[in-house]
Amino acid sequence: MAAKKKPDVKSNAALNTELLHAMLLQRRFEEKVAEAYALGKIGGFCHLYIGQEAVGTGVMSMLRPDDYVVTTYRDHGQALARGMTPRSVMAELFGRADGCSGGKGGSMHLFDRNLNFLGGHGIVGGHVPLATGVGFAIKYRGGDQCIVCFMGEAAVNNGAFHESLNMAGLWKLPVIYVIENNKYGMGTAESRASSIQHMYKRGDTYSIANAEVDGQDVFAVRDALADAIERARTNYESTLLEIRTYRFMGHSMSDAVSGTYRTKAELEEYMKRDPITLLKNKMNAAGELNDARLADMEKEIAAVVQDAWDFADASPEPPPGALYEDVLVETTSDSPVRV
Amino acid sequence: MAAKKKPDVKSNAALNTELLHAMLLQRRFEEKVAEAYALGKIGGFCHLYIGQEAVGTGVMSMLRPDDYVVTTYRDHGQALARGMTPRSVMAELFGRADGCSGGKGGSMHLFDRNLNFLGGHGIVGGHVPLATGVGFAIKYRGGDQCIVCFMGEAAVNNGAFHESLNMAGLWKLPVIYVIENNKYGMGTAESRASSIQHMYKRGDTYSIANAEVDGQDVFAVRDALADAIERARTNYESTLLEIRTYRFMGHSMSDAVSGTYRTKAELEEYMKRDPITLLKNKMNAAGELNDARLADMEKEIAAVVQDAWDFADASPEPPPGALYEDVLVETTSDSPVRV
Amino acid sequence: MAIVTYRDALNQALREEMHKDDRVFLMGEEVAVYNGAYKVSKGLLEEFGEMRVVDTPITELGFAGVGVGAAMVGLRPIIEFMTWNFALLAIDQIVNAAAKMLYMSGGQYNMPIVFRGPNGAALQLSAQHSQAWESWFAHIPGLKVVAPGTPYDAKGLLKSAIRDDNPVIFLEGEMLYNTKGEVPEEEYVVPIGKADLKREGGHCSIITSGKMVLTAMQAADLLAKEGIKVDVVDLRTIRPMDVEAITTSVKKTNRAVVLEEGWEICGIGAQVVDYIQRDCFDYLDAPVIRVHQADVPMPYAKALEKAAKPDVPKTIAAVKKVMYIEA
Amino acid sequence: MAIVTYRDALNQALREEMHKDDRVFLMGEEVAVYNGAYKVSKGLLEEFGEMRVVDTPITELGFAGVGVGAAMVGLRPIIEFMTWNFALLAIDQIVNAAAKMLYMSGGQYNMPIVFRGPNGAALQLSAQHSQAWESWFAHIPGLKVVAPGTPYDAKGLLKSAIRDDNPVIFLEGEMLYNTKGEVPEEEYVVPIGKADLKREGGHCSIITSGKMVLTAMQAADLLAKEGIKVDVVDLRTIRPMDVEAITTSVKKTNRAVVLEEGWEICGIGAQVVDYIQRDCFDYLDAPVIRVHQADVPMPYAKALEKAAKPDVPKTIAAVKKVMYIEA
Ligand SMILES: Cc1ncc(C[n+]2csc(CCOP(=O)(O)OP(=O)(O)O)c2C)c(N)n1
Ligand SMILES: Cc1ncc(C[n+]2csc(CCOP(=O)(O)OP(=O)(O)O)c2C)c(N)n1
Ligand SMILES: [Mg+2]
Ligand SMILES: [Mg+2]
Repeated sequence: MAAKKKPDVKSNAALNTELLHAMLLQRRFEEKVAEAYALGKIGGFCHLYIGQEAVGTGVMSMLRPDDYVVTTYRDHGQALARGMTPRSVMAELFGRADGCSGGKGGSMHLFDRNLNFLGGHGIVGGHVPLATGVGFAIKYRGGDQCIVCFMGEAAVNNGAFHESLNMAGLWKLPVIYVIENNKYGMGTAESRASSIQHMYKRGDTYSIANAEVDGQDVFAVRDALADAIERARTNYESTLLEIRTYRFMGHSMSDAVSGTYRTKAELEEYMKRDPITLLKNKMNAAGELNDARLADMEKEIAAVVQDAWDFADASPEPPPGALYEDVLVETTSDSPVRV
Repeated sequence: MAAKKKPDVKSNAALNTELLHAMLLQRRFEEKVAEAYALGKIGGFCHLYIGQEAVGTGVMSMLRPDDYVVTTYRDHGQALARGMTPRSVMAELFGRADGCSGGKGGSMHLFDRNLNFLGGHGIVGGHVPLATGVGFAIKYRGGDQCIVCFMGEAAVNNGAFHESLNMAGLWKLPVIYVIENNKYGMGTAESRASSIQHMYKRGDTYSIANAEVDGQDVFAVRDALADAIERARTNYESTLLEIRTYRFMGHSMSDAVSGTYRTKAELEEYMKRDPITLLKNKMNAAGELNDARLADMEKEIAAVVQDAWDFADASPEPPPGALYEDVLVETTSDSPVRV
Repeated sequence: MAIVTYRDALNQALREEMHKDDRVFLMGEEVAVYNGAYKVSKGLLEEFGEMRVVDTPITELGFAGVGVGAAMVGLRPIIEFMTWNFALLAIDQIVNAAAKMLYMSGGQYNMPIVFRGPNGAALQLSAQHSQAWESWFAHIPGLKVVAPGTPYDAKGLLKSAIRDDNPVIFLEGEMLYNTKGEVPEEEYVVPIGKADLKREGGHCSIITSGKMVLTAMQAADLLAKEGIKVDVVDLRTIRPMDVEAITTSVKKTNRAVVLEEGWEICGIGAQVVDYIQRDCFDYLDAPVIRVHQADVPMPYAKALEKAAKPDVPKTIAAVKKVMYIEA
Repeated sequence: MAIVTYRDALNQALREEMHKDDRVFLMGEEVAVYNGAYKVSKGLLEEFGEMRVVDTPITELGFAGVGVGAAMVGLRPIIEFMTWNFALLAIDQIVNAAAKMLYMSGGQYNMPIVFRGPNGAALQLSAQHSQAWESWFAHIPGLKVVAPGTPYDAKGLLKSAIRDDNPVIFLEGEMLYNTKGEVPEEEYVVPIGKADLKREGGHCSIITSGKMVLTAMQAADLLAKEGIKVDVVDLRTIRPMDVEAITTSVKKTNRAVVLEEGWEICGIGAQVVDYIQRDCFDYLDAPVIRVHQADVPMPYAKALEKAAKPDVPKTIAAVKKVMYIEA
């Protein structure tokens, strides 16, 4: 698919500062999460976003509030980038009543209805049909929103992906499928799981526009989104983006940072393209940032993250009665519904 | 994928007569099946192969006895082409003890272990992973067989197809995936179900060789198979063939021949390329066939098919005790196994 | 009241609810152009257009998930499985997405979706096409499971299911589509969660649902001729189950037979037995007996298939056995 | 005897059987290079090479079917699901292909395949990752279902499962992998289909399996201190179930508690109750009581999760209740 002419996505100091702030917040938040996990404040599976911040940040920065987002278990960074508060995310990770999912979802299942954040989901590939359904609903109602569906590159081999893209291509739905290709699905390198090298090309067999994007460069991500969003809003067309990135941590908190499946050398090589460093350098070069301003930002973020921790720690456990709540609702379509 | 140089698949009178015989047998057999179904001798779902005979016949004519075949519910013609007797197939359709599956499988589940005919299967797409597993087993044992997996064009949209081809392309397995594109999945035209026009091209995204084939021309099918078989035997490589054909009957016995989803005119247009007529014409032109010889062949086949009916009709119902047999075997790997 | 087939009763329910609420749409294989594999959706494409009556590729996992996604953002999908056998491919979406979304999201995303289609065996469709899944779905919290046995219940329950803000598994029967019964002209619904005492006897309770309601009623007729009068408790909804209706009947009759279409092990009957022994322990005059499919995959051959299926004679035998009457 | 973890016991079984029979191979996500998500397959890649220890893409439906196909032509696959939660995607292959192939083919194609992996809840993995599927698989004729609770049984049953010519669903427990127990140095197998009376009491029977065996044993210890002595019947195999072992115990104790990890409705416990009321009707001094997961998707929050799970206190309370002892 030939890419359309790039819309004019300007970079400017204020925007760049915002982007940097968002990415730094995610980074420091995740570091804090790791700390809390080590202390047993957070349990279960916990997948950090460190190294991939430019993807979620770039994507979210292009969306409207009435657009939709759905993602995987690796959802903390994206939740923050979408505007969920560090407090509500941290409280969820702590399993507390003030968490964004009332403490019932945990790390893998962050939801925020007010932000059209349709959840982190735990089954690889399982949320891709949901995104397709949201795209269907948008078109059904004649709206001009879009939905972004984040997934790891390993999800692309799953049948749910294929079935979804076929429908999206066939029916023309405003879905932006974002593959975050961080090179590994747990311990399995992309090339050991996927029979195609450049997976964005899979779009071709679904008549879906597609492109490869540098995921360490937040501006490249924004540019790609601009194209995709235009296709979605104006023509109900889907896009498949392969955004190449890298995770700097283990797959989850129970996985070593480097292990049998990748070398420390490889990791170090990729860490040279830390998306935050790249943005900082750019801003430094443009005179948009200096050490003092960065230090201020770090300080402010540290406080925000600490506040999130304190808030989460003080938040009560969900009451015992919550166990049996939210299994079913009592309402019917004759009762008021929340749409 | 560039097609390799065509091996020399000769056409000759003896071979052509064999092919014609095979195709005519399938045609007359299926006509008899329709009769038996109308009389209530056959029950359940029953999908005829009429119009598609050149595909199964061409494919089977190229295989070795130790190769494998697996297919869908539309399996009568292929079973015969593979060498199953009209008696054992008809008896199965009649639900009798002498049927190839002991009367337990019926029309959709013809099996013959002696012919490596691994069954008709009823879940669209469900047998595609099985074929992939057989390919894995062949390679595991270092053999040089191949497996042919027949499927309808509608199966190609299913996740099982995608997952299978990804593994076959990744691991290099000797599987020949044969899409019989008869333009419809039940009442749904290909273009209403699939977001890609030339579905053989899907092979590209799995690094699997692929080609489009005229499925009404038994020689074209044979040529395509020759290439595919060579890839499988020599390099453990898979092939995806889209063999274009047409079904002259309804989807199953309970579906009208033409209906809301296709016109009579379209049907008649396609029936002009009846694979049997095409072969007859060719043989006539080459002086390999004349009316008398054809009449003899028809007569012989009519007798064979009638014999199959009589045999099936006389075959006993499976004994009541069979109900509880074949749920589990009693053996373990310490006991003799049938491999 | 009009006499209407089960098929047409469902069709009426679909049509009426689609008129009432334009968020309701129908999606599945062959539901539109083909008018439904079993013609349940006949005429709907013409009436509501292709955005609301949607033919899908053969991708159960995918289109079930499309329904779930659409339901999350406010539509009210009805997802038709051509048969429930094929829904095995979509189990992950039904169980891991639809049933859990409300809970995982802490109450934010409810799931007004209906999954429907024919369940269980028809005639000689053999092993892969003859499966009854009620006990599987009944196992899952977050789902409602409905299995109407008559046209009246089919229409009334489907309307309730479509209006329900929870995911409802709606189990029809290919063998029921042509059956007829009274259906009121005027609007009505049948509430989810309420059993129906389809026949009042007193000597023994037959507890059943779905396709087996007919079987139970026929057995009851024949038993009545021998002077044996049975209660037929039609569960109608399998989850949540109307336990009170069961125990009320059993406390009166002191004997129970549970009749279900599916397999024995961990079937619906096992659960009903558990409810009965728990609540009617001191009332039971005999162990509860269950009638169900033979514990084998469904065979194709006609006589074997018949032997495998629960039926009227087996039900009668069970009632007599539970009443200690020599056959 | 050596003291070995449940994980290592499984690893030994895999290694020994792979040595014994080169048709046996292991396939699944992360089983090779990563040594297994839970390290059950540690060292096997190195020992047996990449043709016999095979990492797959995340395509449960596909690779389960690859196993089924390979089994049809004479290999003996062991398919690992990283957890059984993900096996929902492969249900069609397990149920419609593996379980039915022998029957549909009239006895021609048997199915020597093992599907294995951790089942049920670990700690705070929330709704999509904390499901116990034994009752679903037990429902299906054509499958065997095994759920060992100790290292000894795990090793012996896995060896039996690998040698079995039928499809075996092998349910392990993430929470069990680190538990330790005696495992003989010499070769042994544990037969499929035989329960084990893990503890002899006499006042009440606790019938259980898998992960819950530990819970039952701990409850039994505490109850013993109060003078209440229970039988612990470890089913070990869930399908086919050793009904005789259950009824023998209950006929002796006249009281039963069924303890299972999964949900209540149509759970294993329901079936066990049915067997008991059928065969021990005149022996029972009280209704059978069941202990199981709360009828909700598993919540993440620690305290809620604890409240949702069956545990020692709930088991003790059930035993006392069935014995009419005030708590
Ligand atoms: C269907 C399914 N199979 C297996 C898993 C276990 N699992 C969780 S994450 C993961 C790797 C996914 O990799 P990728 O899609 O690349 O995403 P990433 O973790 O790299 O962000 C696996 C195998 C799962 N959650 N769902
Ligand atoms: C998973 C699944 N969904 C639906 C069906 C019902 N069904 C049987 S055949 C068929 C159409 C298949 O079309 P195609 O693959 O093109 O094969 P053809 O019948 O044309 O040979 C459908 C929808 C099924 N058997 N399996
Ligand atoms: Mg990845
Ligand atoms: Mg077709």
